[in-house]
Amino acid sequence: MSTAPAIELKGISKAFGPVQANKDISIRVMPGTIHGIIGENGAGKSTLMSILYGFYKADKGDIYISGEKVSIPDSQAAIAAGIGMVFQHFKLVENFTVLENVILGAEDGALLAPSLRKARKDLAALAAEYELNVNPDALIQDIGVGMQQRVEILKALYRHADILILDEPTGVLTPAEADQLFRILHRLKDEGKTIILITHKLREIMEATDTVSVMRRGEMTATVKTSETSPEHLAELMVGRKVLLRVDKEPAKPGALVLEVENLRVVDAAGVERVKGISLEVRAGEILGIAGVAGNGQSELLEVLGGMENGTGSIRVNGEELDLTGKHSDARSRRKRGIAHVPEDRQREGLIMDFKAWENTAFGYDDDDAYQSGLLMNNVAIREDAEGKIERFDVRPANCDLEAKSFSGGNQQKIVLAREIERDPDLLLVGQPTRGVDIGAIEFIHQQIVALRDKGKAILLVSVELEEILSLSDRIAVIFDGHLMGERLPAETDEKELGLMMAGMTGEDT
Amino acid sequence: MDYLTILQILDSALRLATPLLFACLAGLFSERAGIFDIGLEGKMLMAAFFSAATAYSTGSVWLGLLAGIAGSLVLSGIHGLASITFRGNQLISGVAINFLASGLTVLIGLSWFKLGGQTPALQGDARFQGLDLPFAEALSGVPVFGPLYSEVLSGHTILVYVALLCVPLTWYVLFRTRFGLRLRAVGENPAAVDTAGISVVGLRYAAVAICGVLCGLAGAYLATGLGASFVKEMTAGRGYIALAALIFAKWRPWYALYATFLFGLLEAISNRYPSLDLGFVTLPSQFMQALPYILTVVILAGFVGKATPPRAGGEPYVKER
Amino acid sequence: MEQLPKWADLVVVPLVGLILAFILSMLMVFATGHDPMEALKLMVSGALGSTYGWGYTLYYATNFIFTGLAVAVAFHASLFNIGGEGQAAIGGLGVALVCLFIPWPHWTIALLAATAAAGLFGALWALIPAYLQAKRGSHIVITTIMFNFIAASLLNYVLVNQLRPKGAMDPATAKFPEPSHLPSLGEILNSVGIPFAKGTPANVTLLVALAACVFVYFLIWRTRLGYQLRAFGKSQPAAVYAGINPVKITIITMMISGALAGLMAINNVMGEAERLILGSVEGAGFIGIAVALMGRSHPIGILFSALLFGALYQGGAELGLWTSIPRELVIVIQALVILFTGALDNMVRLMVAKVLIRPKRAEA
Amino acid sequence: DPAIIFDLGGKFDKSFNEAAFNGATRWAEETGNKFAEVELQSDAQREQALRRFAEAGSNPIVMAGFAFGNALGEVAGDYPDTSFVIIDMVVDAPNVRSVVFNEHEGSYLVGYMAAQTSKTNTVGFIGGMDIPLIRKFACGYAQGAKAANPDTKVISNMTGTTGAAWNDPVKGGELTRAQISQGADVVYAAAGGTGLGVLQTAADEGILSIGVDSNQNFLHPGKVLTSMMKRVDNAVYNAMKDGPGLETGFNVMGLANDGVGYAMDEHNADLVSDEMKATVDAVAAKIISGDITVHDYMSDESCPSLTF
Ligand SMILES: Nc1ncnc2c1ncn2[C@@H]1O[C@H](COP(=O)(O)OP(=O)(O)OP(=O)(O)O)[C@@H](O)[C@H]1O
Ligand SMILES: Nc1ncnc2c1ncn2[C@@H]1O[C@H](COP(=O)(O)OP(=O)(O)OP(=O)(O)O)[C@@H](O)[C@H]1O
Ligand SMILES: [Mg+2]
Ligand SMILES: [Mg+2]
Repeated sequence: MSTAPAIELKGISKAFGPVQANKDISIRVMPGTIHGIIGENGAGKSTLMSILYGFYKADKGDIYISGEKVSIPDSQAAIAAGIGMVFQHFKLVENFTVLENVILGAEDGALLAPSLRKARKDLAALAAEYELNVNPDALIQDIGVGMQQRVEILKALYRHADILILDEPTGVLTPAEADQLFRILHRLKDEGKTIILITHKLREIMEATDTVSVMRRGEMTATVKTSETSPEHLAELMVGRKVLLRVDKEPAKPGALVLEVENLRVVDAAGVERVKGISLEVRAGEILGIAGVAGNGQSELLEVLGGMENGTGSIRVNGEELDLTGKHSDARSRRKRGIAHVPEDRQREGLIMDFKAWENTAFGYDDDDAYQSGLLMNNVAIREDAEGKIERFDVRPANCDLEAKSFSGGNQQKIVLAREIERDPDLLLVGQPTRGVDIGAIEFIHQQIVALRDKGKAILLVSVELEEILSLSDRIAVIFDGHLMGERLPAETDEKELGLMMAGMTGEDT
Repeated sequence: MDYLTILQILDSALRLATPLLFACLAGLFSERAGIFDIGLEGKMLMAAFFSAATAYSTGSVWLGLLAGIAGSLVLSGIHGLASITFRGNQLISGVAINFLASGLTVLIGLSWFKLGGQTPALQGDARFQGLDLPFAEALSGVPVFGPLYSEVLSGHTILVYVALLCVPLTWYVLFRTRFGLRLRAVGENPAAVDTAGISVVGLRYAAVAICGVLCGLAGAYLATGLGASFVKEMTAGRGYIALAALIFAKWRPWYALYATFLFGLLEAISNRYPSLDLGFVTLPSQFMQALPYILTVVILAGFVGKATPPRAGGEPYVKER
Repeated sequence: MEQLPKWADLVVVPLVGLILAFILSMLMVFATGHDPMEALKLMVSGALGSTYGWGYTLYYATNFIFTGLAVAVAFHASLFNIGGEGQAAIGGLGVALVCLFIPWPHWTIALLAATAAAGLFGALWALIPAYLQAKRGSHIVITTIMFNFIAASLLNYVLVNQLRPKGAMDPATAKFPEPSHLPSLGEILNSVGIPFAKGTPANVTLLVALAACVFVYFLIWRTRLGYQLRAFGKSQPAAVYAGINPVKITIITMMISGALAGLMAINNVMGEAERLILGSVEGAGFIGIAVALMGRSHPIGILFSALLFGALYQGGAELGLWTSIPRELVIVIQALVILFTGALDNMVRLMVAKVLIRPKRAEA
Repeated sequence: DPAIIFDLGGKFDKSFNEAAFNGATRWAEETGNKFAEVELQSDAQREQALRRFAEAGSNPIVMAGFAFGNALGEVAGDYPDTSFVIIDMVVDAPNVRSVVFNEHEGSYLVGYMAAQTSKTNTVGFIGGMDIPLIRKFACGYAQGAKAANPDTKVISNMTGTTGAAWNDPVKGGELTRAQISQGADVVYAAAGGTGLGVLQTAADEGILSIGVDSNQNFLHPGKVLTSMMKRVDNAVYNAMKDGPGLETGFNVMGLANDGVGYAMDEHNADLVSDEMKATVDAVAAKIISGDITVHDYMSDESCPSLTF
């Protein structure tokens, strides 16, 4: 006896103005399975799922849930149909507590107190059942992204979702957090729930899903059983060419000392010490990778080095002392010292999303002599420069008059990288270079970073992706609670050891 | 300054603070839901006119109050249409509403009463009368507290007490009810509300409507509580002061009470001391009149930290572009 | 929402909004028992039908250009300067001091000095709110509102007690000496052979206003300061990442904004009244908000919306002169124009899109 | 036809503009003729309105308010055949009639009455804005009050410093209460629309008030002691009646020629005893005869009886 698919989409099309985000897409997902969706940035994955969740309205097409045609004009209808969704960009109210976020829209009655009481109990039960522990009274803005994602999942479970959609859930998670997420997903699957998982990480697809669909430029190009495919094959389906899934690099040839950090301490605006006496050095021609669970001080480390934050201690670049608190502690002064910085959050910091691409290629370097003509800025020069960068870094679409926000995440990252790498810095600071970026772009970005190293530049890489750290770094330092736990060579360590160090256990303990 | 003077100043401050408090809470509801409103002034003015006009025509201040609220609600509707339905610029809409009210009130007033845009003076039941709180007489003899109760708290029109009650009520609604939770959420992150299956548009209209009702009360208080007729432009910038108070209060109900009371108090003091002889120099009346504003700036700079507005404030909610 | 072609967005939409506003206005004229067509004709021909009308329209427009630019520059750094009213008033004080107490040999030099003084005074009046916002986090909206009131009090004091000539009834300064009188637009144009009505208040300041538009254009889109200011306005964390000093940018932006508002004084104080009168700004600082928003904070947009408001003022004056239509109706018309071209523009856009795009679909 | 130009406050400002409007309306009703009128919205329109009316053939052209002084000075010479009448200001030109009022004299009288009536020996003054004209009112009032009773305390408040000061009855009411709490039991308002709030509050709180410009006794019968009449209406009425060729020159409207005075009617008959009326009339006679000199603030910009 064949059961009806839990979800069936037929002929879904959706256009945003001139952009055809989804073209006649059909898909079937059987109950009790995990279905993966992959595709390049901007392929239309999020759009499709948002339509299923009633966030966007499809221009054409039908939705069937458990064999019955339903209309999902808004999210309320989707929730009623048993669908829950964890968006790529979380839909949480930052200054609300976890509990408040969970009950929002699912309150029982007009007064809050009873709802909160009930939710607190239910949440405790859910937490116990799925190992989804969160502090119900913590404010969202105070908890890490991993926790925030738990809240999103709890929101869906609290609403008794039978179908759970997760859009790039692991983009911001640590390996341990990701592992735990997949354990939970399997639990849910075993309970008969249906899960749709969007991700750029082929390993996750291979490990977690039963079936997988590939999207390209708004179309569904293939749906295959996971057991019958391979990462290489999927990558090719996605990008349309062979993709190198491993970083290909020569051994490092470290040169002179470029960066020396001694006993660096950083206290944040709230008065909490985030970096507690870090010392490290990076030589020319090598990549030092900093591994660590988000929120352990690596962001602050990058910010102080990049001149966005004050600190105490000593930092020397090419033997010269940097100003850590005074007039020359700003980002501009850092750039003058040959430090380039690819920030962790490209949308909040690295780019002005409303600026055109060409304007963004001068961001932070607007005082460059090449960009001036008398009192004015030489927009012609900037634009020419931008066109070159966009071409060399293969930014798509290659139109420097588009605003940054209309590029996909991968291409936004390429713009930032082009700007920073082409400055030919002595020291490149890179934070989370491939977060949310598709595999085609990841390959390119990694190549560029390695190429810069091979030119004899020093690179400090911060990433929560252990895989990335392992494959890019020449040396790895692990950060925990504002301290460096120790250093390893990539060849002599593995994810397991690093994972333990990231959890605060020193190498000696293991 | 003797105790009696202090009491009198406090009494005056309470009266002066009331319209500001209503308007400030009105703005609070609207802005908490993410709709900025610099049209408080216009809505108050509209309400002042319609409450006075109706109270005069019907002889009932209560009908006047309803009409005032209705007048203010119409403008709220326009603001909602422009800024929620059509996702227009909320500031422009507010500016337009202020102009609209200042022109319309006089135009309609001219054609109804032929008194130069003013309404005839209200008498008897067409205006709110002072209420004596229970035991005001009896307690007035009690030292210190007695006069405070009978002089300062007692004897105001009912709207003053309504305004004061609105503070805990607003707090309760915002922080203890489902509606309040959703309202605050929609001002912080409308997408969260939307994906939780709640209508962003509906919530925002509700907030804007509440704003209209409260502005209606503010305007009615001016024309039928404190005053006894409508005079053109009689709001005299109070909507802007309420807006300042709202920011001062960091969008919180109790702080709104303190902020508006502070404004009332400073104005009462400058009323009481039109020019101040300090012995070595006499502060001119202009200085005393500017004093509330100067002190506001000083207090703001010295004691009040950064105020973070609701995150989604001022931005229309756009899903697709 | 459908994408409209750029020309439709820039021309058709505002035009349709304007027409809607006028249809409603004329209904109101009709409701108050007047002839709408006649009123409309009177307004349009009064404002634009003669060089005389232009002389007034341009005078008001000049004021609004300055205050509109002031608001716009601050907006680009996402600062909401509602203090144009006070800054323009204090700018007037600067102009008055310069014109009254320094004997200028020629108006050109006087104009330069007055421009500097007006800008400086306006900038200084914006400095305190800017400093407090940047350093202490005091919300600029409150402080600029407060500074409007404080400016009014200061001016009241200075004009009544200090600068008023003995025995004068007016809370105003004496008339500025002859050499500092600015040539009117009529005089300038007539001297180059272009006929233009004399005796209208539009004056050489209009050229300063146009120069200010050009200046603002270059400042915002062509200079490093403008680049940094816009970046700061769009994202403060990104500005810090780029090494832009938030305190410095806030203060400089607000001072430029204040200076632009202050410059209005050379038009109304030096060019028109030729003395400083109490309350001389007459709400132009607030109109500037509408002008800037409707002009989408772009100098060209501001130029047009300032012209529109100038024409409304002058057309309204003609209505007042020749009909018994109450002047408040003109305020209502202004309100409707702001509403339909500014706040409900998306509604109009939707209507236009329906007309423009549907048929195309059908053809395809 | 004659024309009249109202100042920025508008023709319904509860003050001189409104009085001027009333005078013009009276003339129109009596003669059945029409007059042109305009309410200004901007300072720049003063000259504009003058010229436009002059060119359109309006004659005479009457303007209410001292602020027209400069504009008329510019314009008058260009239209020698048009007669202009300016109120509250002197413009020296052959075709201009300048009408000024001795507000200080009228204010003196009502101040005198206020002090006589006051049981607390405290009287109040509420002005719209601190400008010379209002000081003139206040100064005469204070002198009168002190003349009636040297122990009288005069409290004076100005409403504000922006245009809103003339249209803020709420603040007017609050200032009245502040003065009452300082002991005032008669208040005199010279503050346009704001004054309505003063009179209202005085009536509510059971003290007496004094109206200004026109007869405001009727607003709260039995509660408005009197009104200081400034017969702008007469000035306008006369100007229009005199027609195009009117006699120009300097025209002082004082107590002597009924230009100012205090209002008596059925609404305040019970408040002003015959005895009091007789005293006041005697004082008025002395002012007219010159036995009493009322200090004009504008004469030397000082006020012996009140500090501002
Ligand atoms: N709200 C929107 N308005 C307009 N265009 C949009 C919107 N959302 C997405 N698009 C466009 O639709 C296309 C598909 O976007 P979508 O977000 O679905 O891609 P995706 O596959 O989820 O990409 P990613 O891997 O980066 O998450 C893109 O070209 C994008 O520019
Ligand atoms: N509201 C929108 N209007 C226009 N384009 C949009 C909108 N929202 C998203 N996009 C575009 O859709 C594509 C996918 O966007 P998405 O939100 O999935 O983020 P992303 O590009 O994957 O970046 P990241 O995952 O790093 O946040 C991008 O091209 C993005 O610019
Ligand atoms: Mg996506
Ligand atoms: Mg993405």
